[in-house]
Amino acid sequence: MQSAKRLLPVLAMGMMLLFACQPSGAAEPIRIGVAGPFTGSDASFGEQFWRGAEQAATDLNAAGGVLGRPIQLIKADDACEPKQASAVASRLVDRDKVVAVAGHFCSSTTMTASTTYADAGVLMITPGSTNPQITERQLPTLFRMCGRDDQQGVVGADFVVKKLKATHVAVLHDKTTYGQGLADAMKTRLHSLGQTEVLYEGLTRGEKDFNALVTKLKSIQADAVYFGGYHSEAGPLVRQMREQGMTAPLVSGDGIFSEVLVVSAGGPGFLKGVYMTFGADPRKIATGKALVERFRQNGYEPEGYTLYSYATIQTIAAAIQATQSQEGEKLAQWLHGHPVETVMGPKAWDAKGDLQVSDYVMYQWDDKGKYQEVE
Amino acid sequence: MTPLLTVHDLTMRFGGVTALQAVAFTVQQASITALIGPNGAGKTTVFNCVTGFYKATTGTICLHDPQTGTGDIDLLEMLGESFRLSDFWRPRTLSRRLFFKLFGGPHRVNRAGVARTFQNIRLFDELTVMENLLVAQQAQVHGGLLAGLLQTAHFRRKEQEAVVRATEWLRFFDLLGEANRLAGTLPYGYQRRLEMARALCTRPRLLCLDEPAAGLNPNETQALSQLILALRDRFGLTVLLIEHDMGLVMDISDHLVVLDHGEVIAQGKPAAIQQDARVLAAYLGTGEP
Amino acid sequence: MDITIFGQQCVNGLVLGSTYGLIAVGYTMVYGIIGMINFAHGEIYMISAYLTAIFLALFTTVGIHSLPVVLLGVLVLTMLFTALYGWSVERIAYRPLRHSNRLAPLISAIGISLILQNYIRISQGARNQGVPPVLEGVFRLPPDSLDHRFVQITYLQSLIVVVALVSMAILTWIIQHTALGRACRATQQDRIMANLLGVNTDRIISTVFVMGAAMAAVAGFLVTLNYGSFDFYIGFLMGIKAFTAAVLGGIGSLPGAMLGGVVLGLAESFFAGFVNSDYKDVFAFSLLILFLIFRPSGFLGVPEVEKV
Amino acid sequence: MMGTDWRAAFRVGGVALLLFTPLTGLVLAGYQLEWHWQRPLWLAGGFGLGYGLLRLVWRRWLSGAHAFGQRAAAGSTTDPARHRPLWIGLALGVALLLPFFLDKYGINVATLALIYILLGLGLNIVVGLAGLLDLGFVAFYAVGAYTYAFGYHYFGLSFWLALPLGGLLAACFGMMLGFPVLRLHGDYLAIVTLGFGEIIRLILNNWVSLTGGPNGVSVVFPTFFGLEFNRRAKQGGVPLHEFLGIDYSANQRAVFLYLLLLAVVLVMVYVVVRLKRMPIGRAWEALRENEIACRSLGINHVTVKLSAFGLGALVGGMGGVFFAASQGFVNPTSFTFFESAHILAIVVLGGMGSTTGVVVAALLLTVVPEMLRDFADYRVLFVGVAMVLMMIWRPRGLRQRRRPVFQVEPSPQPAFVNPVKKRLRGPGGGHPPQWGFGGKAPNNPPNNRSDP
Repeated sequence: MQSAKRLLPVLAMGMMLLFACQPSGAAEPIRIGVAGPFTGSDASFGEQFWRGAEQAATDLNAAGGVLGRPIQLIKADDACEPKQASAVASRLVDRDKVVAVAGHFCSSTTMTASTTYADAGVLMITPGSTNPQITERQLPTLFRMCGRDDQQGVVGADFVVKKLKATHVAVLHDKTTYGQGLADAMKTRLHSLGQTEVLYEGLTRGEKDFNALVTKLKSIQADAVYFGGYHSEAGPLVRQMREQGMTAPLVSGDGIFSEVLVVSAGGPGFLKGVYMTFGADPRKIATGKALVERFRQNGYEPEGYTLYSYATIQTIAAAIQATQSQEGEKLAQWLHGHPVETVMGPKAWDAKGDLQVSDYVMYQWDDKGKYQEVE
Repeated sequence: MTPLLTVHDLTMRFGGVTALQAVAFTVQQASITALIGPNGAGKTTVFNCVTGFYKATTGTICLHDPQTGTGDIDLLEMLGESFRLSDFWRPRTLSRRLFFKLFGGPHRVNRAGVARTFQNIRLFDELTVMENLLVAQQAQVHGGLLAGLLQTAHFRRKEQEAVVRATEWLRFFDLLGEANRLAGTLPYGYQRRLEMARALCTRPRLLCLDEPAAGLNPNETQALSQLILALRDRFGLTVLLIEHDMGLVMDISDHLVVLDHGEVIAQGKPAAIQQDARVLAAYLGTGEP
Repeated sequence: MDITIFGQQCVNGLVLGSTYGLIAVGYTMVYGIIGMINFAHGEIYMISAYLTAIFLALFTTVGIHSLPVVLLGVLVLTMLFTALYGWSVERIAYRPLRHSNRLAPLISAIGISLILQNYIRISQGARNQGVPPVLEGVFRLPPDSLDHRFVQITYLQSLIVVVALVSMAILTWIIQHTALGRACRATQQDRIMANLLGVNTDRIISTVFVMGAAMAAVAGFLVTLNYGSFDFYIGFLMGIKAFTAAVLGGIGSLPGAMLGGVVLGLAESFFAGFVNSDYKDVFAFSLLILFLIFRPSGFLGVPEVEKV
Repeated sequence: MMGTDWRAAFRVGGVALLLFTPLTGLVLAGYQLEWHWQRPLWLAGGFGLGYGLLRLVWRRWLSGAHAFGQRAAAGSTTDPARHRPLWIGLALGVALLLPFFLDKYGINVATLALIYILLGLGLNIVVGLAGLLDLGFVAFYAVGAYTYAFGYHYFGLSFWLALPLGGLLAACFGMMLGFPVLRLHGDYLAIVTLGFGEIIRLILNNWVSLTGGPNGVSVVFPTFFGLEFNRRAKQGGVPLHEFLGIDYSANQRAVFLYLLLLAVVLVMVYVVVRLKRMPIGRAWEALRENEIACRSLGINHVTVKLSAFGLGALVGGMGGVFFAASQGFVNPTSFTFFESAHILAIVVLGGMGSTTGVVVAALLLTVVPEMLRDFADYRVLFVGVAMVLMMIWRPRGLRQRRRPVFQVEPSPQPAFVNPVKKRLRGPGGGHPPQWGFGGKAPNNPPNNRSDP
């Protein structure tokens, strides 16, 4: 009993010491929000986001951090719902006091959340939202690490018309902000090339059976199919096309840029004749190779947006380092004027916050489940 | 003697089954009429037709106004009859039919002055006894939405009147002490009385009781017969009832209608019915092979 | 219009409808016996898709390659484990709420479906999963058409239709002709009375959940093999569609569920194929609403007689 | 006793092991498997142990709770209603002062909670009072939100006009849907409403030329009598902060919206509380209890149901307008079936028909998931677990609906009204007879609400 009484103050002292020590032990970290769909139907893209950002933070911290302070990432889940996005955005700004945000993923959530960040003057770089409208609003602190759908659509349409020599092009989309934006860009470009699409329709996200649509494609004798959407629908779609004996090429955008497409199509055998647009493969750029190896050692294939979000964190860190500032407006000003060397090569932005150089190229899948650039 | 209700040539078919075949009878003003008959004779079907829950296949059900002697109300029309070709050059009939098609139903029959109770008691269990009675006065109180929200004087007066009327009926049925209990928690006998009180709160001219004595003990049945008589004698109510308790029926009825296999086999004064050979046969079987 | 296109859309609809029907059985049985909508049923189907892939991979890892053995083994294992999930859902979300108001189990079932979805997302990852192609091959009519003018059905698709019909027949036979089925029907008619007559109604209700889950497992197995891929989110949409099918067919009726499924599948296929796939789902739901207004009891359901 | 507990725990652990082994122990990686044999063991052990402990604690608590319950019951006879004004006042004070102590995130969450309170109140009329199971309430919410969005986008409609208009339009939609389908009962109605909710969402998503499809529509923030909440006003307008001569802060607009919403919610709470004591509210509840009896009492079930449906939709529509205003952007992903389920969960969790319950449940279901944000990955899982546990713990919801009490004794003897005098001129007319069915009724005091 006596000993217990004596122990108590000692214990309390110890606890207080522990708490007191914690902040002074390391420099105040620089907080960066990572916002994306970590739950819900698009969680697979959120996973790519997080992996990339996490790796970037680890690497930067290992190299001594930014301004001598470590980077701390805050994970913010928006489940790809606009409502949650605006809640999460104000939480990042007000509670977590982040310096910058890497995110969001879905174009609709980026639209909602960006006003909050712009209001608070927080730098926001989206690694994956490609809908043109986002930067058309000219928010001063908003940047993109990826291209725009209209750029992608141009590359896609040119490819379909000039390389594939298709004359009956069917344009499909998945009725999401992203997919439909892409399909619209494709359609516009097709028209300016003097072609009219033979079909323009949407399919339902989350479904797996597109046989009826495929039969319809067959009946109108489409000789190329353009699909704006994600791999979870593109996979079954191309499989069912092949199963019904349709050999027409399927062309799509960055949403299917993932080896998961092999799994979602149910085998690599169905992927012959599938094309997609994406930035020049970051895994091939010299600076990225070592990083890719590191990812693979940890048992993770860095695809899709993984390296984009890595580059986003790098960019944010570079801007902070260069300006010695944590004010979003200053960071943004600097980014508008200076190129940044990232894992995906040098990147520079125009006045709207779009990348100055669109580096979309066409990739082709083979029946082994691999893809490479089309010459 | 003035008739209050005339049922004429009432036929009801469910699919291929004829439940009622040309049933006809009259209920006199301020009388007690009993519908009797063996199980499955079609008594409840007649009830459901009269109170508007079933739409009779053919026939007429007419409610007379004893005060004026005119202005008979066709209860069947209120349920929404199907359109006929001839309606289309008679806009008046057409619009009437359309109106009842859209807004008709048993509730219209009730508003015309016919109230009923149910064989298996149907109270609003989660509402208090008082609320049960207030719901029954809905059609009369029915203040505007705004009046209720702002609690205007008019609205409060109307509510108070409804409460007072409910209170009187509760007193009549000796339920005053239970006013704020949930109806579902009342003992069985109380529930029967509450259901009658609720029906009476709609201010009916014809009260239809479906086996009011079912499940009551002899004492309670005795008291019930006194109550029904009092309704007739003191308030001039007309009562139509279905009952299996022959003692009760013979004691209080002025007029009996005997149904068997969907047809009226006899009607008349209780004493006459007791002697009727066909009624005896229906109840006891003919005994002949 | 080309007759082969029409024929092909019929096949598409039939196949899709058969899967709807298999899942709809679970809804219709549970509804029939306890009068409640089992909102977690779609997730049970999703679980079965994962189990199928896992067991398929397991068999390959263990080194069993004989196709019939693998398929049968995977099917049986999937049905067993999915049934266990169905049983657990009943124990957790329904039995404790047996005597409360009607909506409480609805909410707990929605809770369960959130749990199952996220449990799978956390344990198996959010990415798309799949199975390698098995049983490839196709029947074509005419068999040697060169110009794409043919009607075809793959082996797997025909398997879906056949298995759906057979399992429906077995289930109907169980309900109609066995002691278990009799107990089910008795429980459906009057639970209290069945209980008084010595039927263990709790067990019957459990059994119904188990049977429904097993049928969902059959669907999950076939659909997974046929489409090759799935993710943790497939249960939601499939659940709503199958539920629609159950209502169309007359909720509470087993053959009705199958019929409703096929009708819905055909309607969707024809609408998507000949009208517009954008509005396919709008059409399906409008069909549902119109049907409910004009014939609430569905194709084969018994019309509810209003007892006064 | 202990023995059975641990046997049960063992059984639960065994079942859990079976359940978890294939799905957590074997993880798919492409077409291969990864083995995590320790995961199911931990999980099953945890479940078994947890269940056993829970049972033990439960038994302890239950035996103690008996005495506790009696004490509580004895205490409650001192009339719980006495402290009610105090509580309401306190809650009101907190609600009013809240925005001045919170940051913008806090206010946003509070605003969202208020929107859900509003939606909960609306659905409570339909489900809790009228007993019509509506699984597509989100449709009316969407109608409200899009009314404001379209109104602003196409006609330059202001928030102040959109608010009543959105409500009325939603009510019209409710009536339009209601008229044909309200003759259906119970679950069929639920299914039709579910279908309707989905149809509205799908049309909003597909009709791109009108609705912008998935791209959605931007919405302008409401003004305060023409004064804007921006740092710099558009085209000659005057921003509020300049007008008042105070510094600009991004919080101002959030606070403004919060207070406005609070006012609307308070009005709605009053309306709902009043409705329950009005003829129409009683008719709703009667209809929920027994539709046939209602019809036999002269109540037109279709119009009564329609009124409930319409009023519920009206409130839902207003919630939608506020939602659009607070988000600044609407697109169809905000109006999925899950949203309907969420609102329904609020109503059921709150205790059907209870206004206080709805308010508490809406707060719980909005604030708790936000607090769980730190658990990012497990957040929705926890929400699901909470829903199931809450239902098991309190299947009838947090609060039971309180019934109004009527004073009937002493009755105003002289002011006696003949119950039937309006239509009948019978003989009698004096006091009704005092005799009842044999046996004297237990003479409960009139304000004794109910005993079980």
